[in-house]
Amino acid sequence: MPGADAPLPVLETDVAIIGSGGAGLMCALHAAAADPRLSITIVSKGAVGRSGCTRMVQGGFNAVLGEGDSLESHFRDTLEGGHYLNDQELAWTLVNEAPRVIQELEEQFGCLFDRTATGELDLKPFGGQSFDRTVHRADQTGLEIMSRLRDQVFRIGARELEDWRALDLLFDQHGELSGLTVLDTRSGQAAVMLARVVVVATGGSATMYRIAAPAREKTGDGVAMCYRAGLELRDMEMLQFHPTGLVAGTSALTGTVLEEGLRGAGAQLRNRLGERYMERVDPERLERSTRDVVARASYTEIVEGRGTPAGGVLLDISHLGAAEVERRFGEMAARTRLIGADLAVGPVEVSPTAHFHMGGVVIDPDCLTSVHGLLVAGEDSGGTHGANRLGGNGVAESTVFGARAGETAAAIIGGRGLYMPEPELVAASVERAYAPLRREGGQPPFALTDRLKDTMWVHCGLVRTREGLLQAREQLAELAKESSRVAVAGPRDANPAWQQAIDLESQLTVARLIVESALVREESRGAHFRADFPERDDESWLRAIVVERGRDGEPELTTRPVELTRLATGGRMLEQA
Amino acid sequence: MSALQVVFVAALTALLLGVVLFSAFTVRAALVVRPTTARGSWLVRIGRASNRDVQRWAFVAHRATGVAVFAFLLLHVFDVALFTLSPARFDDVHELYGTAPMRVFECLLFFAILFHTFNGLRLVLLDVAEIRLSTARRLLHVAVALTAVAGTAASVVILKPVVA
Amino acid sequence: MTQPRIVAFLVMRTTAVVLAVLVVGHFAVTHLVNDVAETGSSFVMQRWSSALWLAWDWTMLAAALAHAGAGIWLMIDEQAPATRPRRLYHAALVVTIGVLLAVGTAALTIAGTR
Amino acid sequence: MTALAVEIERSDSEARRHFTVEVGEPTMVLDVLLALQRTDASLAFRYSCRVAMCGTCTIRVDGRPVLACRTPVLLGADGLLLEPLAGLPVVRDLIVDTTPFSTAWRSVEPWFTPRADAEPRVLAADDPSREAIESGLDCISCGACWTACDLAGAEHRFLGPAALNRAMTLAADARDGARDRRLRLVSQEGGVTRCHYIHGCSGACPKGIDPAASIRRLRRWSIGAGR
Repeated sequence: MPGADAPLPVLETDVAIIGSGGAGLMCALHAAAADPRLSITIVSKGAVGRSGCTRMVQGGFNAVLGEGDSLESHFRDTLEGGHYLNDQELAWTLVNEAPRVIQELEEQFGCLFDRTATGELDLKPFGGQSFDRTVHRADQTGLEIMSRLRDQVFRIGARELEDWRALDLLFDQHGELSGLTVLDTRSGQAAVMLARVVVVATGGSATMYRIAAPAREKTGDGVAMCYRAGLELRDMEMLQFHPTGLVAGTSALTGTVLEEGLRGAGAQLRNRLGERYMERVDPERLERSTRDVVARASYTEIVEGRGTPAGGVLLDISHLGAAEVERRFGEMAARTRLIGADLAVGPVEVSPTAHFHMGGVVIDPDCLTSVHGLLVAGEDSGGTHGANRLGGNGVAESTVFGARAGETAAAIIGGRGLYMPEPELVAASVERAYAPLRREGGQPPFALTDRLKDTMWVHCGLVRTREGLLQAREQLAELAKESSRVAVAGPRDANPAWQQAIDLESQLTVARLIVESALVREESRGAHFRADFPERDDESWLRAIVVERGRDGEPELTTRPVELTRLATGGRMLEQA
Repeated sequence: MSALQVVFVAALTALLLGVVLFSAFTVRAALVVRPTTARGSWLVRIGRASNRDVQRWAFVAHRATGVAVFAFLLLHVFDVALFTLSPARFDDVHELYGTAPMRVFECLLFFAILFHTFNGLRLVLLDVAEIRLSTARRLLHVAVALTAVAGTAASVVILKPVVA
Repeated sequence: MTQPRIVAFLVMRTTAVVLAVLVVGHFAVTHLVNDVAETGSSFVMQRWSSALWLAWDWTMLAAALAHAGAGIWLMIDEQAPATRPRRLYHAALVVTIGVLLAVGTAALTIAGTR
Repeated sequence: MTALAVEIERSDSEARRHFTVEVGEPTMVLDVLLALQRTDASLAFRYSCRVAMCGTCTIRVDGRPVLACRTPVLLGADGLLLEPLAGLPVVRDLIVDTTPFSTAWRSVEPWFTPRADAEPRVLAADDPSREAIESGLDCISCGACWTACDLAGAEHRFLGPAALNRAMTLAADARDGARDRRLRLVSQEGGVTRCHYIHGCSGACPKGIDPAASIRRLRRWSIGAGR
């Protein structure tokens, strides 16, 4: 491999931000605002500001801004929706800061959100909420937020490493964080980046499911990297399925989300027989129930044979009238027309789709982790949403915690120097990345990725059992073995197949942690449903499952009681100390 | 043919050649620099150009006709200026304008002027009013139609004396 | 200070409207109202005895040169890199336009004062 | 399933160019690429969101710049020709380097700058500037307009449709405080006087934006502001 054994180039920066979604860019902007002299580097596996999922947010951003709404109400909804598994301090931070972030996005960064004729923010209804509080711009809210953040990043002039992926966190001989290994995927050249502070904001890993919503980049790189570095992860079994992913045959359009606002606006779900099955499952909230409930109801219809031949259920909003659907949900209507349906005039086939990972790295409200100098923000972190995330809380999380990470980075940077990493760590990391290119005779990663997706969908999806999870464990072990034989022919520059081989490593790491955690949680809560333990059990399971890498390299799982610092499970607000 | 007439014809031929070359260059640029029409040779691409591309060809035609008219102006200023030197010499050259080939050239020139005018007025209209893409295309159709009608009518008038 | 390119744009558009009338009118008079064969020196002499026609022709000339000059300037900008040859092309353009304007103006002045 | 002939412009002249792929319905061009990658793992192309929001899968299909994820393959077509975007340097195969595009974008100073006024303004639903802003707001920076413009890629001093469209949305925004400066920026060489009404951009925009109209609007404002 040319150049691979030559000394690696070394880059230096004050703050290295991995990921350029909502969390990454907010972090860059807030770090620069806190201290304009900082050198900031954004490492982005895809196009800066145009990869990841914040940009794909259609629905909107939950924030307490309407008259009559209250922080307490949003907080209560978030915890009810999360089945009280949330880290209440994180959830409280989210709820508290969301209005300020909306204000910043609008007044400082120029986002144009929908407003009413009297100039009030147009707040739309979303699932699982006691109050309409979702700020939006038509059905392309994320696009507006990300485009404006991207423009602001032009202003601060941060160093942008576009199409560079982060490989591993690096430490010096005393265990001090010294930076990370990076790989320029355009040239195929690896490098060492020394950084005083590293912020991990790569997004989640739901792409490891057969039917999945997120962008290509989201393969759990950040979580896998942190796990390898020995950080604690929590709630890994909590992976959200969005109830309404498009069903489009073998097309990559399958799994893409038709947003929650549709259900908020009165869209109905029916099975093949024409039954509105949410009447059976949640007669009170119907389609506006939380995502876990609606997704599982649809899944049940499908697996019990009441779905469409293509394996979906029918979502219908045409009663609003074609013009109104066009106006409010135009992008999605256009998408459905591509596959021969039309949201504006009739029902569209949908299926639950893997969407968001509630689990992730354990952080505190300042995004600090157990490693000095390492911050985690956004979907890579765990705890904010508990066992189920509310629609509209995702983009809120990425921007709120991205901003906090930026401020924290500026605050702690004084205590950090540049430390030389252990050469063995660098060598091992680079070797791992180059391995698929250097091997001969193996297969490219595509078939393994497909098998991983099937395994996770079938055995660790919306409905789980002990037997299924054990099979998943076995199949993942086999896949891990085979993945060590993956070989990619072809050049090292701009080679997507090679990158997919590296992605697969991350996905397999995270998949294993999901399966192991799911095996431990013997109850059903939120996104995690065990057919063999179908009830929620607050008595024994108001606990977070925490996993970290043990000395032998195997995952070590422990449980930790959820601290009810602000709200008791009955819904009683606690006095704050 | 007088010496002056020879000079005039030579200059006009040279300018015409220049205009043809320039037009070919512009068309090529539109096809090769931005091959946004279809596969195949230039001719195939022009042939397959859909309604989406009409304004690209309008731009090419506007440029080509503009340069053509300016090229003629280069010559015309001098042949008219001859009048102040000597009306006789002016008449000597001007005789050519009445010949059949020159009349054909004049018809072509008028088509060029008409297209450049009507399309140019369309562009001015786009500048002063908010006009959508589809309307802009429709206005181009109008400009082309006006050019065709007015140009044909004028050609009949111009060619009548030599045809008759 | 208005940007020179905006000025050039405005010149382009104003002259365009003026020329639409003057050039088409000129062509109509010399080819349609009169046959082109009849527009010899006597026709020109008669026409240039009128101040109106002198003004018409000079305005047309000046507007056409301004219009063409601005247009070709832009074409040079687009085709040539912003270095020496480009400045040369611009200079050549200015000289050409200047010569044409001078010749045309001289002819009209002589004809008008004769 | 129908067999479809696909030709791909590769940067390595040795690499395989002609493929046949079985496609069902519905199939987008992106699905074709993903299928071909299984045949030839060295094929380079990019995509991210697959719902027309990231704007990274833009390529030329039969000469036209389109989003691969948003372009259905017509069954019965006599084959597809897939090429990288024009006017941008090719990295490999269908991947281009979008730096010229983003440099142009950056040079209009695309960031919102809040007005110095004490009270931040909000734009109500019927605020007149909202309509102007929204006409150009949903740009995804996909670069289709850049390729479709005869000027932008060939002549790098032209800022191109997308950057000028962005400048228009800011100049239209009553909340923005840098209007004069931005109008001056776009009035210089490479700015609003460069558009020749080819409308390639407006015809190519996958989001239905009319950048040519935005440029004209921006130019009117530049003239109005005496720039």
